[in-house]
This record gives sequence, C-alpha cells and structure tokens, in this order.
Amino acid sequence: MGQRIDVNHLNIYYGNFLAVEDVNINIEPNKVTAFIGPSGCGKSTVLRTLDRMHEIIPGAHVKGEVLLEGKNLYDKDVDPVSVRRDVGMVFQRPNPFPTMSIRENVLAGVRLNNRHISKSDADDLVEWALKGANLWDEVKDRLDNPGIDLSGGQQQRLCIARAVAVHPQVLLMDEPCSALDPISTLAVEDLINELKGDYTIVIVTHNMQQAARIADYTAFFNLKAVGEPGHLEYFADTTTMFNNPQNAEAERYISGRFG
Amino acid sequence: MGQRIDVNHLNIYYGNFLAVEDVNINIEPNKVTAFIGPSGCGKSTVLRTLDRMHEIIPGAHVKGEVLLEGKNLYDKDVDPVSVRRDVGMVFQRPNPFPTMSIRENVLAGVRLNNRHISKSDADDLVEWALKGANLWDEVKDRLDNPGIDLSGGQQQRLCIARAVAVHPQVLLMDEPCSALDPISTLAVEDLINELKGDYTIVIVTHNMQQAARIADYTAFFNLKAVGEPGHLEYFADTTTMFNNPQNAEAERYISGRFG
Amino acid sequence: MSSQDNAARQANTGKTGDIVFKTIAYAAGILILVTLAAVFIFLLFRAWPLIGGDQAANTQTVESFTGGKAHNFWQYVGPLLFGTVLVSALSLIIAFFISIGIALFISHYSPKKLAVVLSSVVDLLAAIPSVIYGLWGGLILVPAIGPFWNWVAKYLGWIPIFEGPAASPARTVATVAVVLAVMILPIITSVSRDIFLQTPRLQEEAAIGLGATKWEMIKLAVLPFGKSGIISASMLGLGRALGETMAVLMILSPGLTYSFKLLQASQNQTIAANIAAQYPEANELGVSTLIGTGLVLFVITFLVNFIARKITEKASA
Amino acid sequence: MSASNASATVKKTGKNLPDIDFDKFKTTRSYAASRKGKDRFMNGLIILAFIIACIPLVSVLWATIVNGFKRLNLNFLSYNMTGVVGGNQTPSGGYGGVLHAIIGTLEITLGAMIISVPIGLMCAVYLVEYADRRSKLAKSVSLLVDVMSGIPSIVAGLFAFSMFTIVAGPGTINGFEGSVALSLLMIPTVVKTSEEMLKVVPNDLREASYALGVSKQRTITKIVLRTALPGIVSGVILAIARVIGETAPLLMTAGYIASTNVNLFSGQMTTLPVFVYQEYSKLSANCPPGANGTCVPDIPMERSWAAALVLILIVLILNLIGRWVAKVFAVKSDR
Amino acid sequence: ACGDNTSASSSNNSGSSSDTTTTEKISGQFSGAGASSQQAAVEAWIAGYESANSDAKVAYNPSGSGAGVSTFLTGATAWAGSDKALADDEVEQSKAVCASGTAFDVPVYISPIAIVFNLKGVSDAGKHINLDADTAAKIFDGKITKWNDPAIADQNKDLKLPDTAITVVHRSDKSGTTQNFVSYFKDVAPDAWPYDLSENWPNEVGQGAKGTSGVISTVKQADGTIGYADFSQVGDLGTAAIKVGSKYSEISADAGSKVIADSKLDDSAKGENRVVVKINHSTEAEGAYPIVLVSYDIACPAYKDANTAKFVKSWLTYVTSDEGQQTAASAAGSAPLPSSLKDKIDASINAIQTK
Ligand SMILES: Nc1ncnc2c1ncn2[C@@H]1O[C@H](COP(=O)(O)OP(=O)(O)OP(=O)(O)O)[C@@H](O)[C@H]1O
Ligand SMILES: Nc1ncnc2c1ncn2[C@@H]1O[C@H](COP(=O)(O)OP(=O)(O)OP(=O)(O)O)[C@@H](O)[C@H]1O
Ligand SMILES: [Mg+2]
Ligand SMILES: [Mg+2]
Ligand SMILES: O=P([O-])([O-])[O-]
Repeated sequence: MGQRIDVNHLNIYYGNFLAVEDVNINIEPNKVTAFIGPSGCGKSTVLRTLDRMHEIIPGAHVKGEVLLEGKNLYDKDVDPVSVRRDVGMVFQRPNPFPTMSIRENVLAGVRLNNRHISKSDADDLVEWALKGANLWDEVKDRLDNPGIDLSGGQQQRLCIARAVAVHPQVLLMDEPCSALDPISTLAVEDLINELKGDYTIVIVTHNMQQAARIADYTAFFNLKAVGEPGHLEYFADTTTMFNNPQNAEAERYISGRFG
Repeated sequence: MGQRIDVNHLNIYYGNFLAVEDVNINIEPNKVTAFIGPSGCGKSTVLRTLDRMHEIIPGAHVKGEVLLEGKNLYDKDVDPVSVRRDVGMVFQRPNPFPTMSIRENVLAGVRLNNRHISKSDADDLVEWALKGANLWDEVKDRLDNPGIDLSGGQQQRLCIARAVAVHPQVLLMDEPCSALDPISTLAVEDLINELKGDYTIVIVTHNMQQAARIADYTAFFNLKAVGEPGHLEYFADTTTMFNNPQNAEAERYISGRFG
Repeated sequence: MSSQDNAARQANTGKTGDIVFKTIAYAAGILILVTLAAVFIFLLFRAWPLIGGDQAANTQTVESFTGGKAHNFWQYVGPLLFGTVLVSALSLIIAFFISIGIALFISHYSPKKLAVVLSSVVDLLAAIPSVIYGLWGGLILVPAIGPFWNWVAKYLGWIPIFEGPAASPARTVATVAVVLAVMILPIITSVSRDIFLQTPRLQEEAAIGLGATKWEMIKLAVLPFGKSGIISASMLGLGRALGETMAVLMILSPGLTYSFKLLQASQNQTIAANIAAQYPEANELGVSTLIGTGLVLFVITFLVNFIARKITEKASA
Repeated sequence: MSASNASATVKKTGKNLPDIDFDKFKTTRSYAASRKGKDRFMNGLIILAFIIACIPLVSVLWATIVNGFKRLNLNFLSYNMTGVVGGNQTPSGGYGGVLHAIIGTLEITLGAMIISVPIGLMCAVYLVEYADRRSKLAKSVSLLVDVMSGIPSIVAGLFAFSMFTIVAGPGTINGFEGSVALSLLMIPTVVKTSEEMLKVVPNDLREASYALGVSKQRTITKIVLRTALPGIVSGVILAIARVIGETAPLLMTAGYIASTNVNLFSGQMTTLPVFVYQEYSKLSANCPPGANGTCVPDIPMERSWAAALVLILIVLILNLIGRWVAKVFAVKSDR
Repeated sequence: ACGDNTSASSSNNSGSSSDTTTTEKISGQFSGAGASSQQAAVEAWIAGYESANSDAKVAYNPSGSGAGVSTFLTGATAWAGSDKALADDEVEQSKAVCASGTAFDVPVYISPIAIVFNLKGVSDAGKHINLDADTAAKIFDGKITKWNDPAIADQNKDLKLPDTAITVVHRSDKSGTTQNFVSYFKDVAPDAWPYDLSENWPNEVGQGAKGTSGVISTVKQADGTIGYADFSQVGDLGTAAIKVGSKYSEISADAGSKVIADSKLDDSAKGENRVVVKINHSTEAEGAYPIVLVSYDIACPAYKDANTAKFVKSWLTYVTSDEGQQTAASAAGSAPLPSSLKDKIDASINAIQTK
C-alpha cells in the first residue's frame, strides 16, 4: 500500500539561498498529487526533498518536517538510503545508466541493492516494468543493447520502467513526460493510474491537462517575484483546482491555459 | 524575409543505419511548419539536416537535396557555417554556454558575426532578445550571472533568446517548449507568431495542441516498425491535418490526442 | 507484489559498506598527506647536517662539488635552481601550443579512425622512457639539430638568449629544452585530448548552431570547458620537466651560472640531473648536500603547483 | 539578406521591445572572409602542430627500431647477462640478454601498481565523492597530489632508499624498494586521472542510482567507477607508462645485477631502463687483439638499443591490453 | 635458473688448476659495488670465478666509487671497487663493519687514460698527435684554443693542422678518471695547471659530459673536440702520444703497466695491509705511458661471517692472479698488475682471517 506524506513548515535552502518557503501539504496515500506552477517556483526542489534527493547537492538543506506515515524522514536515525528505496523517483531528463543494457537498466535497482533474483523472476520483472512503461514492444528484441542508444523518449520510458521495477511505496516524478510523445505519454498516464492502487504518486508537470487528467489533488506553487523564494500557493483536489479554484493567483495561472 | 526550403528525396544515415527514408517536403517561407510524430520517428534527425547540424555527429550523412531558396545546402561549394548563420536552431535540451554570463550568452552568436558592437547596441539587443523569450523580467537584474545558474525552463528561454538574437532567416526549433511551463510556452509561442513575419520557422513538437495553435503546416512523421527507418507519412496545412486528415495513420495518431 | 516489497525493505541498506568505504576513502586521502610529510621530513632530516652540522666540512663538500667555485650551500643551489626553472619553462613553452594543437587535432579534426590511431601513438609516446629520450637526444638529436642552432645564432643572435656561437656539439639548454618538450608533449596532449573529447555535445551544437566556424566552436565550447584540464595537463608536464633526470643527464653539458645563453654549452644544470651525476661518487656529507638540493626542488615544485593551483581556482571561479 | 527591414516589423509588439537595427550586427563580407580565413589558418596551425610534433616522435621510434632491431632476437630475450664477457659470444650463440631485466621490470612495476592503484583510486574517490571541496582536508589533499606529481623521480628514489635503510637496515637494496619509489611517482598520476574521470561522470547517474535506494558505496563502485572505468584504466596505463621507464630512482633502490632474480623482496634486481643505461654507459666492449670474428665491440650499445626497443614493446603491449579493456567495457554516453 | 647462460669460460686461459679451487668450496651469494671503471673487468672476473666455483653467485653493481665505499661501510656488500684509495676517516669508519681491524685496499685494475680527439683530416685519417704535458694542460685549461696553435704544431710537424677551434670535452660527474687524469698535469706541468686536485673538473672550459660514454659520444659528434677517457673505450678516435722523457709514448696497456712498475707505494696511507700506489707521473721509463687510472678493491681483514671472509679471500686471490689479470686484459683492455706489486698484494690478501 502507498504511504501518506505530511509536509510541515518545510523551508528549503541552496546554501544560503532560500529556494522554497514554508510548505505545508498533506499527500494522501494511493492518490496522485500533481505539482504545478511557473518555472523556477520550486516544484522540483520540493519534490526532491520528499526522498531526500536534494541532499546530494552540496549545500542544499531543509528546515521543517516531512512525515512518511508519521515518521519524520529528517530524523537523525533515518537512513536516507532506505528512504529512497521506499520512495522512487523519475527525473526530468532521462538518465539511463550508460554502462548497462536495457535489461540491466530495468534491473538496476534490484541488482545494485545486492538482492539476488532468479533469471526467470528477472525476466518477468523486466517484461512487467517495460510493458508498464509502454516500451516493451519497441525493445523486446534488443534487451541486451545499451540503454543509452535509445531515442530521448525511449530513454525516459526506460527510466520509468527502472523506477517502478523496485516497487516503491511512493513514486515521485519530475516532469516525466516532458520528453515523450503523446502516445507514450498516454501509456505512462495509464501506468500511473494503474499504479496508484498500490503507490502514492507525486508528479510535477507543466501540462495542466495532464494534471487534470491524472491527479486527484493538485498543488499550485508560485513565486512572489524573481529572486524571492517559491511557496505553496494553493492546494486542492483537482476538480476544485481546475473548475473552481478558491485562489486568485491559481485561477489566473490556470486560465492562462490553452489547448 | 524568410526563405523557402524544399527537401527532395532525403535519406539520412547514422553510419550504416538508415534513420529516415525518402523525405520530400516543401517548407513555405514566412510560415510555421510543425513536425509531429511518435518518438524515434526521426523528427529531430530531419530537422537537423536543414542546417547541416547532423554533420557534427561522426558518421551521420545524407543523400538527397535540401534546397534553401533553390540552392542546395549540400552542394560542394556551400559552407555549412554560412548555412547555419541563416538557419538558427534551438535544441531539445537547454544548452547555454556555461562559462558565459546571461548577457554574453545572448550576444554569443552576434559576436561571431561582428566583433565591433557598441555597448548600447548590445544592451538593446540583449533586452530585445530576452524580452522576446519572456525572460527579461526574471534576469534583468543579474545579466552578469552565469547562464548556467538558471532553472531548466529559464535556460531554455535563454537559448531561444540567443538563437533569435542573430536574427536568422529560418528558425529551427526542436521541442523548444518541452522544458517550459505554460506561461513561458505561451510567451514563446507568441514570439514564434511574431517572428514568422520575418522568418521561416520549423518546429518539432510533441504537443499537438501547440502544433495546431501555431503551425500553418504540419508534417506527420511515422515509423513502420521499430528498427525500420522513419519517413514522412503525411504533410498538410494544419487545419486539414487536425480536422480532416486524408491519411489513416495520421488520423489514428491525432485522434489519440487529449486535452 | 507486496511480498517483494517486504523483501526490498528488509534488504540491508549497505550502511556498513558505506562506512567502511568512506573510511578507506578518507584514509587514502590522508595517506597522501602522510606520505608527503614523510618525504619532506626525511629530506629535511637527511639535509640537516647542512644546517646543524659542521660548517667547515659543508664548505669543503660544496667546494669539492664545484671545484671551489661555490663556498656554501646557497651559492651551490642557486644556479642549479635557475637552470632547472629555465629548462622546464622553456620546454613547457615549446610543448604547450603544439600539444594543444595535437589534442584538438585528435579530438575535433581528424577522422575517427585516424584519431584512434593517433591517440594510441600519443599514449605510446607518453610512455617512452626518459632514458630512451636520453639516448635519442644525446646520440641522434644533438648532431642533427646543430645546424639549426647555428642558423638561429647567426640570424637571431642579436637576441641575447640566442647569442652565438652555438656550441658544437649542441649539448645545450636549448637542445635539452627541445627534448624535454618532446617528452612532456604526449602527456599534455593526452590529458587535454581526454578533456576535449568530454566537451558536452550540447555545447558544441550550441556554438555550431549559431553559425560558428570550427575554430570558433572550439573557442566557444571546447576551450572554456577544457580550461582547467589544460592547466592541469600543463602542470603534469611541467612537473615531469622539473624532475626529469636521465635525459638532462645524458644530453646537457652542465654549468653553474646564471646565464640565459641557450645556445652555449656549460651554462646551466638542473637539480635533478645534478643529483644523479654527483650521487654515485658522493660521500655521506655530499649526499646530504645533494638531498638539500632535492629539498629545494621539492619546495620549488610545491610553489609552482601552488601558484598554478591558484590560477586554476581563479579561472574556474 | 532580408534583415534590413526586420526592425520595422519586430518592434510593433506590445512588449515594449527596444528598436533594433539588425544591420548593425550584420557581418561584412570581408569579416566573414576573415573568419573563414582564420578558421583555415587555425586548421593549418593545428595540423602543422601535429606534423612538427611527429618529426621528433617518429625519429625516436625510428632510431629505436632501427638500432634495436639488430640484436632483438629470441636469444636476447631468453638469456640474462651472466657469463657475458666483453664483446665475446656466449656458448648459446648470443651476446647476453634481458630476461632478467624484463622480469625485474614487470615485478617492480607490478609491485608499484599494487601499492598505488588502490591508494590513488580511493584518494580520487575521496576527493570527488566524499570530500567537501571547501574543507581544509580536501583542499590540502588535492593540492598535495599536485605537488606530489612534481616530485622528481630521483628524490623518490632517495626517499625509498633511506626508508629501507631505516626499516630494513643500511645498504638494503631490493626490487620492492624500487616499487615503493615508483609508487610515490605513480600515485599522483593515478589520483589525477581518476579524479578527472570521476568528475565527468554525469551527476544524473548518481541521482538515478540514489533514487533507486542504492547506498553511496554501491553507487560509487557500481555506477560511478564502472562508468569511469575505461578512463581510469587508460589513466592507470599512463601512470604505469610514466614509471615503467624510470631509471634514476631504480639505480639507487633496485640496483643492478647480471643474473636473474625473481624475488622482489630480496637481492638486487635489474630493470630494463637501468639495463639500457648501464649498457649505454659501457659504450663499447673490448675485443682482445687475438679475438675471432664473433667478438663485437659495439655490443653494449646494440644491447642498449635492443633493450630500449623491448621496453617500448612492453609499453605497447600494456597499452594494447589497456585499450582492449577500455573497449570491452566501453561506456557509451550521449554527452 | 631460467635461461641463465652457462658461464662462459674466458677463452684463452682455461687453466683449471688455479689456486682458487684448491682448498675449500665457496658457495653462497656475494655482492660488491663501486667503481664503474672496473665494470667490464669485474664482469669477466665474475664469469671466470663462477666457472671455477659453480656454487657461488657474485654480483657487482657499478654504482660509482663513492656509493660503493659508502655501501661497503654499511656492511651491505662484501667488497667495494674504488678508483681511489680509502680516506683516513673511511678507514676509521670501517672498524664498525669489519670484525676486527680496519679495511684495506689493493690495486686490482690498471688502465691507461687516453687523450682522445676528433679532428677532420687527422683523426679520421687514423693519425695521432704528439703532446707534452704542458701543451696538453694548456689545451684542457682553455689556454690553447686552436688546433693549429704553434705549441701543438711544433710537436706535430708532419701533420697539417687546421684552423679549427678546440672544444674540450670533460667529465661532468665526479670521476676517478678525472682525478687521475689531472693529477698527471698537477705533477708534471704544475705551472700550466693551477687547480687543486679533485674528482670534479675544475674549470669552465668546453663541454662536460656524463660518464666515459658521454665523453666519447660527445667527442665523436663534432669536429675539433678533445677529451680523455679510459683506453678501452677509445674506438677509432684519435689518441695523443705523450712526451715521456724525450720521446712520445703511444698509449697501450703495457705502456700503462710500465709506469706502475716504476711507481712507489704511498707510505702515508694509514692502516694495516694497505697497498696504495703513488703513481710516478714523471717517469722516464722507456715506453711508459704516464697517464693511468689505478682502481682498487676494498675489503676487510676479518668478517663477521666466515663464509664471506672465505669468499673475499678467494675472490681477491683470483682477481689479482695472473689468470685474473689476463682475463681483465682481454675483456677490458686493462694493463696487468706489475709483478713488483704482487708480493705486497698477496700478503694483504693472505691476512684475511677465514676462521
Ligand atoms: N542546484 C541549485 N543551486 C542553486 N539554486 C538552485 C539549484 N537548483 C535550483 N535552484 C533555484 O531554486 C529555484 C527553484 O528551482 P526548481 O528547479 O525547483 O524550479 P522548478 O519549479 O522545478 O522549475 P522548472 O519548471 O523550470 O523545472 C530556482 O530559483 C532555481 O534557480
Ligand atoms: N546519434 C545517433 N546515432 C545513431 N542513431 C541515432 C542517433 N540519434 C538518433 N538515432 C536514431 O535515429 C532514429 C530517429 O531519432 P530522432 O532522435 O530523430 O527521433 P525523434 O523523432 O526526434 O524522437 P524524440 O521524439 O524521442 O526526440 C531513432 O531510431 C534513433 O534511435
Ligand atoms: Mg523543475
Ligand atoms: Mg527528437
Ligand atoms: O670510473 P669513473 O666513473 O670514476 O671515471
């Protein structure tokens, strides 16, 4: 089952620069929550704090709490490695491991964690994950080719397959479809719908239609002015957000929508 | 004035791999032509041959002609450098020069063509280009900061500013908005509309709504099967393409659309 | 699926491995400090008689090394230091531009297949031992380059450093600098080539897309990206030149003067070659004196690298 | 071409764009030509640099091959120098050989590699993956690595010699002592090249790995080091190449012996470069007046060149092995 | 082991009944280090010695006289080769390594030092020049700078000497060869040679080169060069005949031996059993060539390890025997030890205690 996430008074810094200010948000388990907002408002930044991925950027640090099922991820005794095993992530830019074949890429999460998996289990897992990412048909005959040889869109779908292959409880996605064509996007959206039965999903997207289609809740981040920290402007269930937002900024942003 | 491009029997190879087969297309001057199609079908590849950018990939080569105002770009006596001066390009991933400030990035292309530019002319140009790319307000106070410090979306807009600053005749854009939020996207689309009075614009996009909004003509590329070369399936003016396509594949692809 | 989930969570997180690995990494880092400290302390320890020992004996030792031309350690080491820096700097000047040129040729100009061949040739050349360069320089280059130095002395002799007559045979600083340049060239080339090849294609495309010529693309994308790599490559090269022993030993006709007469023999000597030349016949105190000069060389390389480091830092800031 | 009327249309928008006269930025025909000329000129210079460099490089190789080929035969490779007197032929029909020096070189270099590769690589890992670049320790480590790369080989030799004098007694000379001296020279090269290679591994990959819940150690060993492996291998080869030809430090630490010694830890050991130098120093051998035609007075120089050629060939083989490794595990990256 | 050559018996003297093999069998590994000048001879001695004592393995590192003596004084080697006799303080230091008594030196290798030159039309025509001590000293001191200088021309009336500049080539490293060479000038032409005796070349004339090989290859590389080197390395360069008495004496091994035969021992050498030759440079002996290098072996009168003592004794016995000297002469072109020294040397060697 997916796990709930409660973010309390979260401030995120890059060195001395306060990038995001005082975020409070409750992310429901087994739901899809979308983060939207203008470029630079800190969507990616907030998302990365949900599995402590920001920590690998030197100087980046947070104040505040992120509770995963009530347990603060930032407690002293919490190992970020195990956090990331429960909270998977897909990035804005596709990043398959260049040394690995397509198959190995999908299995990377399992293999790198030194877990032993039989060949047939591995085959099943690879097929399951690649089918989920709508990549299976395109690559099934060349699973042993390097993952890096795929086109951009194919690479991104491979990364999604890799992330879901470790069966995380929570799945964070940072604009996972921005390099995908509509057909692949649809497949991924289907996948997200499928997965939310088991996982909690948080997705950053620029595409408001996508948010409207797949998200149960939507968080709108904004920026008071350039150089100011970003903040969570408005959080609501998706229907409210897109049909009847109770926030002037959000309304303005959404009405600028198109298509 | 923009220039027309006629592509005749173009085959594009990566080494021995035929990536795109027999493309014939006439790109009208002062119009926007959009390339759409599933991932891996060769949209980027075709686009890059329009200013001979593929040549920097070792082994990549073409057969066939690309006529710019009747002059074959691939004639022996044509200098690819001068081709690229008249045909600007914006890439899928933002690529500002990391050692340069925002200002220098915008001026990079212009400086190549003309070393003696007065400070005030340069200032005007920087402002013009950044405003055009809807980035001015966000960066006007830190023009001397490195361009690489911007967020992804900001970086991409910077690259658009850099490309338009050299005032090319033809502007090629490879998914220029895939890393942009809707507001920036809108601004870029406005800019494209503005520019098409003077330039011929070719844009690759995954976003069919975007194609429908801004393109005068749309080219649909397809892939018979994985591993097969891509090809131009259908080319029509945008209204026909989206409302009444005379091609079954194109119709299937477009009807898979959403939003 | 949930059973697999549990398995995933129970798998060890590799925390012990993390700690052990981190400790080893830190230890390796600290070992560098310890090693250098050991070298420094040892050199100082062995050179101590120069400072704390019998000064009359020291004077006698130095006089025996120099045939009475120098009377104390500083008079002895001064010209050696001068010679070392002169030879290395000259060789770096000669090698630098050529190396960058070759590196660019390999990384951006030659066809891929040729580049592979050239790279292996350069790697091989980086590996040619200095004793072979010594053989080559002493036996083949010296006679071959003589006419060229005569020509230089004749037509450029009005520049003080090229003052003639050029020594015959040309066992001079100029010839040694050429040999050292050849020796450090592959190192500078191969390190900078590796860096040039790493230039992000996105950057190169950005430049090309703006209508840059190849050279402009290199100026816009490749060189800025490779800057710190080039500097560190040059430092590797300079380091090798400063410490080079055998080639200098086997080619140069040494002298102990502060002279810039590159084309004349018996003008300068390097510290390293001097140690090698004098060590076999040195007594206890002589070895101390030579180690003292080694310590000076050590300090000089320290300073050179320190300054270079500051330049790199400033450039990348 | 059409830029001149651009300003009129461009400024019309409501964005309050400045008025731009693009003519000002246009290139002139002569400037375009001069750019092209400059490009050609630089092309020329770069190719010229290459040719200039080729002259000495080809000459070194040529000299070694031509001079070395004369004596390079199976006999030369399969015998050592025991029982070789003057320019006389040995009972086996040769004139002595380098078997002992080849063995010495390989053992001593292997010893140096075993010491320095783990240290150097882990130090690079420390610098790139663990160290806070601003910390004093990291700064001094990377500074001192630079300094260490400037240690003259002869000083490294003095250091090892004296260290063994203290640890193992005065006058100790053996192969391992040479390994210690060489590793001092090798470590910085290994650190620096590995560091460069680790640095260019894209951060994306580390992120991807961390996001899969992989610990830092496994991320480093299985993703970062694996991705950087070909570069590291070629760096280690460069490092070996740098030290395999060291002469001066080995003269003092490993010594010189005419017979084969396979024990790295006891007794003197000849290496190829030392052999080259010693034979060069002999210059020529004496042939007594009554000697028959098989006595070769130039034999030391011939052996010297032949050994030099062997040394180069060993380096070449190492390079090929390294290249092969780098190729088999090659990492494709889309940069 | 792997591929060792079976020791070549040094061709012409296979007299197997030499006294080295008589009494006891020597076995074990032994090493010496020191003068590089002896290298060729020592290699031949090792071959000859090992063929008679097949269980003994002997190694010699030609690291240089200074390093050889230093190493010997640490006790790491059984003996040292040196181009000069021990200094007083070295004798003193040897107490620490020798089981009893102090180290002593015996001459083992005598080699003439040639003045070599390369001059178009003279040396390449196979001709030699005549020089007296004074002229040679002035050449090497840079006082005579042209080959057709009257001082040279007067002694070489039959040669057509060109107006070529003289390039002096000397050793750049500390060298026993240098010291022996200049001590000739110092003794015979003190007015023309104002420098102190030293192993380093004392003036700034001409070019320096590392080692004998460096000197020879430098001299070969240019016209007008002149240098000095061990006779065995001369090759086809021109050599100078030195004025001895009223005649010019050509260089040869025997001519070098003659001057030693005409020399006395140095009585001022402190310590027991030492055999130090005081070369009589101003000899007038018929056919003697006065510029020679005498190189010594240095050993202890008693060793802590009896086996080493036995080895050193048998080694030195072999080396100084007629057979050993013959071997060296054919392998290194050295001059045999004159018989006048033989008794003294044998007495010193026999003083080595093997019990
Ligand atoms: N590594 C970093 N170091 C310093 N500042 C950073 C870093 N990454 C992001 N920032 C800053 O933090 C702010 C938020 O950036 P973030 O990337 O989270 O925005 P975003 O909403 O994801 O934008 P986009 O839609 O363009 O991806 C921006 O002002 C950005 O400049
Ligand atoms: N550098 C390259 N070397 C070899 N093959 C390539 C290279 N770049 C692209 N390809 C191949 O060429 C085909 C077309 O790729 P291209 O990138 O043009 O597709 P695209 O339509 O732009 O896809 P996307 O929408 O994912 O960007 C693909 O099969 C791809 O694998
Ligand atoms: Mg983002
Ligand atoms: Mg594409
Ligand atoms: O034998 P020397 O090197 O001392 O001349």
